[in-house]
Amino acid sequence: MSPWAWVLAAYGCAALLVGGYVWRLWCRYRHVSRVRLGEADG
Amino acid sequence: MKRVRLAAAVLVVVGSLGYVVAGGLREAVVYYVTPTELQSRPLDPRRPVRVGGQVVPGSLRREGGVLRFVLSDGQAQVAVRFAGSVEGLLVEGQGAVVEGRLGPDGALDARSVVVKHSEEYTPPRSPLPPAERSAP
Amino acid sequence: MRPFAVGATAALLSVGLFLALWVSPPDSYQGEYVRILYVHVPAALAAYGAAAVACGASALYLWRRDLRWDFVGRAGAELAALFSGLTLLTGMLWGKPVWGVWWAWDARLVTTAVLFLLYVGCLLVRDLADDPERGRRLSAAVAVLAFLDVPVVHYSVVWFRTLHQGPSISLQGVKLAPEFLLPLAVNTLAYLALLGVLLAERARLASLEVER
Amino acid sequence: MRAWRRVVAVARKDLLLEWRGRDALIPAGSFGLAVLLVLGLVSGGGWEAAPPALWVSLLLAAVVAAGRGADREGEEGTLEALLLYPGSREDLFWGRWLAVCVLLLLLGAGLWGVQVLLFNAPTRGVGVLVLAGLLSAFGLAAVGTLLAALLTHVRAGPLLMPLLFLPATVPVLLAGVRLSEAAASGAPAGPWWGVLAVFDLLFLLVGPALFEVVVEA
Repeated sequence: MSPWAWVLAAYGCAALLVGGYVWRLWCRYRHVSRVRLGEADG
Repeated sequence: MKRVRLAAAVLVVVGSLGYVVAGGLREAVVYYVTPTELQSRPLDPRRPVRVGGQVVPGSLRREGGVLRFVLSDGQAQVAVRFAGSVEGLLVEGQGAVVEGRLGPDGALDARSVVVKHSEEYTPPRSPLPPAERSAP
Repeated sequence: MRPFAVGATAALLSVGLFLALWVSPPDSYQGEYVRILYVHVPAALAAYGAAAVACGASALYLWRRDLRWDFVGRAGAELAALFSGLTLLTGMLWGKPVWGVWWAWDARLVTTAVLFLLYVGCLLVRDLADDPERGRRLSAAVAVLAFLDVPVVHYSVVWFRTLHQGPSISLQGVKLAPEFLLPLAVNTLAYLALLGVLLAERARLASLEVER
Repeated sequence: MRAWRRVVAVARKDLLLEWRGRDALIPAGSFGLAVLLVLGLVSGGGWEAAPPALWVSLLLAAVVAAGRGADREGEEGTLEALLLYPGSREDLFWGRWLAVCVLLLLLGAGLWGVQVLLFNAPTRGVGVLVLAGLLSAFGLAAVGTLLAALLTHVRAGPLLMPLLFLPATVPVLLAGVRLSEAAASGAPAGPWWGVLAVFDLLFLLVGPALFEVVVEA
């Protein structure tokens, strides 16, 4: 494998892990704010 | 009372870390032995050893599928034979950690060769870095 | 404040990526592989930082019993697990081409793996406890305990004879050419900023979830 | 009541319960035995495989023994009852610690005997081994007591036990193996006594301090 493949694999790993964490945070944010809106409506 | 105990615990934690820093455990966790240690300590020939050192410049060559080089720690040297291909960036002047058994002639029959590089990073002066030249 | 912090972090991260992949020269020995340095080392430093935050906030929570400290402590523990996991992964992707092995049983690698496992345990204890209050208390205790491993991880390469090389930057001097130092500094800064933003957002999310 | 009498009373209670039911010693001992057998089988059973096999089986048996203590607390709530009595909680920690120490020493002695038989291991350096066993039992018991209390009210606590116990006690395992090897070959033990002592000290100080945080209702 070319050196660049290893380098990009490492950066891809970082993007995947951090991106996944941010995505999970985002989903939970949306969930929480939806529930709060729902409470306000009800 | 609880606070005092916690403070004492923190103190001992710091103290024991200090002991480790001062070198109390330095010899305890050793990934490899140096060639000097290899020659000075009585060795159990039934056990494999892991020896680390610098690959002596000019010693690295391949003869009929067998890779030969000499490891040095600046004082003692040990010759290494390895029948196989090295996957890391093995070059002369950098480090290597070799696992294997000592042969009757005093050379190490390696089972695995792992590259150990230094903590120095410098931009290339030659057009091709060793990564592209790689091991012979 | 929040959009500014997020924007600044994103900008820092993109500048860091640009410096790491385009500006930085290849190393005279490792060639292009040196670029993994700019994600591996900042990730490790971010893991130390997250562990320190988790330890401090957990200790304060145990002392003051203020829920806000628990939110920060939980965020720190999660991010310590995330970044130590990232350190392990990028280290393996670096070790295979350069050392020739994915893994070696040396002190630096093993203590880092222990760090990761301890924070995973810390998070599991919180989630699996019978009642939330107990979970907060127990995971805070584990977070304090786990931080003991951080200095051991960092100094393992100095104290012990390891396959992993020693620190390139220490009080004894900098063994890194300036061409590599700048991208490393920018990337480290970017990862620490990212850590800060993620800590704040995670703690805020936790407080929102409790309010609900 | 003076502190040490409370400690002894708690230890006596734990050991009495154990003696009546033997529900930690027998499962932990047979588990250790199974680990020893499996390790012997896969390693080929040479004498040089004996020290690691002995210590790994002891460590895993300690996980089971300490986890069983946590189960007992969960089922019978003995810890909650004890917490109602006056006096320092630290005495509780030391009492349970003492009981776990005794269990671990029994387990260690048993596993050592089996190991000598199964691995054809040399019995040289028993004095070194006894001292190493004692020191490591102190540290392992401190971690085990703390984690057992910590995981009492945690679902899947016995499953989390190894996840926290094994990483924390790696230094003790390593020191034990190296000391055993040194004892068997008659070589100097180097700095491993120091490792064992430092981590014992750490565990024995951090253990009771965190125990008080962990058990408070």
